[in-house]
Amino acid sequence: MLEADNLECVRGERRLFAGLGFRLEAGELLYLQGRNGAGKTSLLRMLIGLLPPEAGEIRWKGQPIRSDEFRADLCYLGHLNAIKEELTPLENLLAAARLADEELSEDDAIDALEQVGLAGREDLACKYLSQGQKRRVALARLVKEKRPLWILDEPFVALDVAAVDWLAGIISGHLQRGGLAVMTTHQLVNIPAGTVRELRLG
Amino acid sequence: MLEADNLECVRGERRLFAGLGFRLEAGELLYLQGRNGAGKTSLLRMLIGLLPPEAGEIRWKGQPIRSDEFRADLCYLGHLNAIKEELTPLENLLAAARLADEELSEDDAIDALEQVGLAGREDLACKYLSQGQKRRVALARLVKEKRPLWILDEPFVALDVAAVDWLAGIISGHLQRGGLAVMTTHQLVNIPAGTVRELRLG
Amino acid sequence: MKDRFNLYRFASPATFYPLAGTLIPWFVALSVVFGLAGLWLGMLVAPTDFQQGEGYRIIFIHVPASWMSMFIYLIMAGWAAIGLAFNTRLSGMMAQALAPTGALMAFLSLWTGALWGKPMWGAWWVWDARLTSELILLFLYIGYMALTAAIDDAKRADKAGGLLLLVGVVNIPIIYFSVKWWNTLHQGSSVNLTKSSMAETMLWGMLLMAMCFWMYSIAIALMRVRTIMLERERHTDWVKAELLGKAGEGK
Amino acid sequence: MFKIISAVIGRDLKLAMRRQADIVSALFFFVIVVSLFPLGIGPEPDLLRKLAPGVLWVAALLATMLSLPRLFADDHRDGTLEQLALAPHPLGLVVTGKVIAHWLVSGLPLALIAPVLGIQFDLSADALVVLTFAILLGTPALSGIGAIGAALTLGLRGGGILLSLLVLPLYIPVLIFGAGAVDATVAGLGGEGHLSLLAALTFASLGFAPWASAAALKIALE
Amino acid sequence: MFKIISAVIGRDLKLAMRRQADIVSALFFFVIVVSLFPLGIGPEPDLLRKLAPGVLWVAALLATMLSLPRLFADDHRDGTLEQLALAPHPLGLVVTGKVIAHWLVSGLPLALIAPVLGIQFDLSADALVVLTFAILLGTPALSGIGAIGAALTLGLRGGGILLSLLVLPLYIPVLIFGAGAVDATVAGLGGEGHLSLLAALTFASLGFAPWASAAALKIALE
Amino acid sequence: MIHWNSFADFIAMGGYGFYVWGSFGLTALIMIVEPIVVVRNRKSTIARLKRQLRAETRNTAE
Ligand code: HEM
Ligand SMILES: Nc1ncnc2c1ncn2[C@@H]1O[C@H](COP(=O)(O)OP(=O)(O)OP(=O)(O)O)[C@@H](O)[C@H]1O
Ligand SMILES: Nc1ncnc2c1ncn2[C@@H]1O[C@H](COP(=O)(O)OP(=O)(O)OP(=O)(O)O)[C@@H](O)[C@H]1O
Ligand SMILES: [Mg+2]
Ligand SMILES: [Mg+2]
Repeated sequence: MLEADNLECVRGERRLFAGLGFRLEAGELLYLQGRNGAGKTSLLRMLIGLLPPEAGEIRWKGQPIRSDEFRADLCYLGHLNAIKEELTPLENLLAAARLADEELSEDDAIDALEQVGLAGREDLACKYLSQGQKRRVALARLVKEKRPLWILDEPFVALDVAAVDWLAGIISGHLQRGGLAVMTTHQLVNIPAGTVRELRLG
Repeated sequence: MLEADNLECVRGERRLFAGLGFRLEAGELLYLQGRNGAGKTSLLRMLIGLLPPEAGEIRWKGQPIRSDEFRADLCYLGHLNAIKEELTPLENLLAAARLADEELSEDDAIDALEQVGLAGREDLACKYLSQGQKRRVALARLVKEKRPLWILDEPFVALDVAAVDWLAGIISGHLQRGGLAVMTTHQLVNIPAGTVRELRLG
Repeated sequence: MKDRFNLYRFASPATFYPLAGTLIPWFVALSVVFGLAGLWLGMLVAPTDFQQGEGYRIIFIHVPASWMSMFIYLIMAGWAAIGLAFNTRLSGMMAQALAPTGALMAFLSLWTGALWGKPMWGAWWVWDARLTSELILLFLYIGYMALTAAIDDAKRADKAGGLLLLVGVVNIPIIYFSVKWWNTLHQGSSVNLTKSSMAETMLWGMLLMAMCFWMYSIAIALMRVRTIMLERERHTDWVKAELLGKAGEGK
Repeated sequence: MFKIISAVIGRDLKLAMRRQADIVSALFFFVIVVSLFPLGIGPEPDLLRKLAPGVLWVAALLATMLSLPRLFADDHRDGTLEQLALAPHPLGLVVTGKVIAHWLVSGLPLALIAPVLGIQFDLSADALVVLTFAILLGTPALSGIGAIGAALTLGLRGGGILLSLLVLPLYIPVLIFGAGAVDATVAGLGGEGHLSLLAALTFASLGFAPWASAAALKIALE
Repeated sequence: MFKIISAVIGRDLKLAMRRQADIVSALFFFVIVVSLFPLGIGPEPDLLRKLAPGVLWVAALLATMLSLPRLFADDHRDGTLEQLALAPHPLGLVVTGKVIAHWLVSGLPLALIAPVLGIQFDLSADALVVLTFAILLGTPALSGIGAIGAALTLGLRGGGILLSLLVLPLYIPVLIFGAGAVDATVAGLGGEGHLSLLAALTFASLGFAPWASAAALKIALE
Repeated sequence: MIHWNSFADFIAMGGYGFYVWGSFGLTALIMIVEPIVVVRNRKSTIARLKRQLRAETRNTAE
């Protein structure tokens, strides 16, 4: 489904990697590894089409990725949480869904927030949340997410132990439903289901 | 050396904790634990004197902490890296030392940067560094740090495995030299030396 | 097909670099020749203007500089369009190489205009349509340079700068006409460019000086673009060869 | 298409309401700048009447411009912009929505308060009407052109002031026709010509600006 | 004490140099705003000559103000401000250094370019000299007062425009004495009185502002 | 053929000397300084790039 061919990444004057390629099929997780600065984030941004690669090509279902169809299949979660500090967790979830052209009912959203352990904080503006709670709001998107391709940049950062386990479960469920995922993390996390393939940079 | 008595923390309308107290002596590490939103960051900001507690008192060497002497003994490292994106790692280190009224020679600074694995990147503006590399620049301060009290808020975030080990070593060394440290982290980290005391919030 | 191939070949820095290197001396020489001829005609031979006295001789700089400042912006916008359409690396470099010269030309136009205005109109500056447009043009140049300088990544700087140039070039006619209209609506002309019927020598002197400015601008832009090329392409083999081989001898 | 645009407008307006300060302060900036002039120049009514259209328009330009840096910056900093760029519809539509929301928050209030300020400068009733219309017609162009500048300077340090460098020269036609409309009315010539030119500028820039801005945003996200 | 102040100045100036755009753009903002007025008001030299002091001063106020939001914001966002507040010396000294650096980057250049703009408005040589002096004397007060506003609005959304709301009213005395000095010279009355009042304002605000700002910063950090 | 009677006349430019020579002078200055700056810039760039290149080749050789 997701193929990368002969990718090359140059940041500034540094060639981070070259000749990188992989294939990822339904139900598979690509676990990107590498030391700090190896180019993991850069690779992810290439895969979502925001950073044009210096050379090489990326295909989704056999088509180049610069298309609306690809983006309709993609769910990306970066370093940044993409939540508005002024809005409450609930408003954030609903607004994000509307802007991404997805259907999400209020009940579903409340349900998702409960799952990420934010019950009782739906109506508090996000600026008052702790580091980890903000991350949880961002992750709440994944609860109802049906899109097949998930790309997650260090999703476990700032989460406590319980939340890490919960998220690992969510990713497993996605893989079991035939989804694909690409993920980086420096923490040791056990994804219970699905085929995990590793790719080491640098 | 560092004592807290009967501390109470109220954020917004929520009482995060109350009646919290501890004593920390030379060579000891206080390892703060607790789920997301338990109030760890809030407690640390009380300990450094930026957030006035709702009730209770904090003393350093028997004196209340709102004094220049306390701050001369304190080294705090927060969520944020406190580095300037336009400056190079080297310039950042030197400027930080000058502003904190510390002596730091250029050689020492270069040496510290080499230790955190940024050799060869001393002259690259920090905005080009990866997430983990930026964190390493912030941590480079600790290499030459002689102040007795270290307060570290999630110092291991964004670090790769090698860097986590290195930092654990640095903290051990500090404790062995008779320093004190207060730290939070959600990752499992093994600090090889010194007395580790745990405090669980929430 | 063949044309396309050629376009891409010359737009590639590796071929353009040596080509520019051989062309520069010619443009410098032409510029000097035209300049000397123009000065000789304009300063030594041309007669006094019966309305403006000798002061009119500023025209031999003022008009070429004004023309160049406008042409250079158009040329930069042209390069920007090529760059955004075909994604050629050369275009951004050329635009960046031209900008400082364009800004200097705009500045010279203002400076000489001001020095001309004082004796002719009794004021260093009036808010006339032409003058105002030229000032705005200078701002546009500076905006372009500030923007590209603020972006560190060369490729991104080229794209953003190109976009700005195109937006600017769409706006220049609008700005020009709006300013013109604004001015004529307001006041009867206290400012009158009394166009004396020009003596033939004057005309020739002015044209020669304009040629001199053209050649100068081309030469200096080529010089600048060669440096930019080395800087940007330093990881390519041709630059390494250039640096290890003959670089340093020629300019 | 309209669904997306209205989703963006809805969200941005909600954010503006939540911040409160936003709407009120653009307005107060406008009021304060306009009121500074009599202080700097002196109180002669004749002089002030002559200045009024120019001063009001320059203040409107500056007030609009001041709110521009945050048009995309907040979304950029917190990662929302990435998500918008990854949504399965053209980014230009999103920008259109944001431009409209920006105008509703920063342009429209100016038009509503302008007559009051005009009275302070002793403008005639006719002139006040034309002034209001002119600001109503011209400010959307300011938001549109401004969006291009905001997108180009996104993420650059010193962006706010760089932005003004890029945008103010492009605002000049709006300023000239806007102030011209009022001036012409005061002089008894009728401001219709200027007003229709303003309308033309606004339409052109609203059609063109969102797509240019979207291209600039993609560059900023690379 | 001077060690700390000079360390802060040194760092801030280095940052300004690194960003390049900063210095140049505050200046060009000034130039552009000043040039907008004739476009809004019309080119009659007599009218413009009367306006010149007011317009130049209002533009100087705005240019200074535009660069204020970033006075502490960058340090706040990246955590440096916390570190500065935790350093073992009074925060007021740090702020003093930052205010001086701010003036060097944003006030001084205005004073240097002001005579050129004065020429565009056809001011006399005397008036030009007084104008330059007035701006030289007045801008430090703008930086000082501005620092208080910047500290108070730190970290608030919509801070930029809220800031202008707080600061502009406080700038009014500077505006009045500054423009007054030039006006008095043009009218042949001599501007010394105004200039000495300006100097007094500047001294007072430089002595007072850093400590008020430091207090405000501590609140923002809580 | 030459229009001027004396060199002093030429310098005086019929009373407009300041304005005419001010224009020509600054233009000449700019047209001399600009190429010098460009050439200098080029030389220092080449020197820097050479240094970097040498450092690079040394590193890879090791
Ligand atoms: C700062 C002041 C001035 C500026 C910015 C300025 C700008 C310009 C520009 C942009 C042009 C080229 C326009 C075109 O070819 O259509 C031009 C041409 C010219 N200017 Fe100026 N000018 C200034 C002052 C003056 C003064 C004071 C005079 C004479 C009294 C003057 C006389 C001319 C003449 C004769 C031309 C050539 C006209 C033509 O070829 O159509 N300019 N100027
Ligand atoms: N303009 C530039 N000049 C030089 N190097 C650059 C430039 N931009 C980025 N880099 C380098 O590219 C790398 C960025 O990599 P990236 O952010 O993808 O790392 P990462 O693998 O995600 O690291 P981390 O684990 O720390 O998040 C860094 O080594 C950085 O130094
Ligand atoms: N104004 C407020 N109103 C209500 N609750 C607030 C307010 N400000 C902060 N809080 C709450 O205070 C807590 C902040 O805690 P803090 O940031 O100290 O958590 P933490 O233990 O550091 O968490 P993490 O592990 O996620 O970093 C959160 O639960 C947050 O919801
Ligand atoms: Mg990363
Ligand atoms: Mg925390």
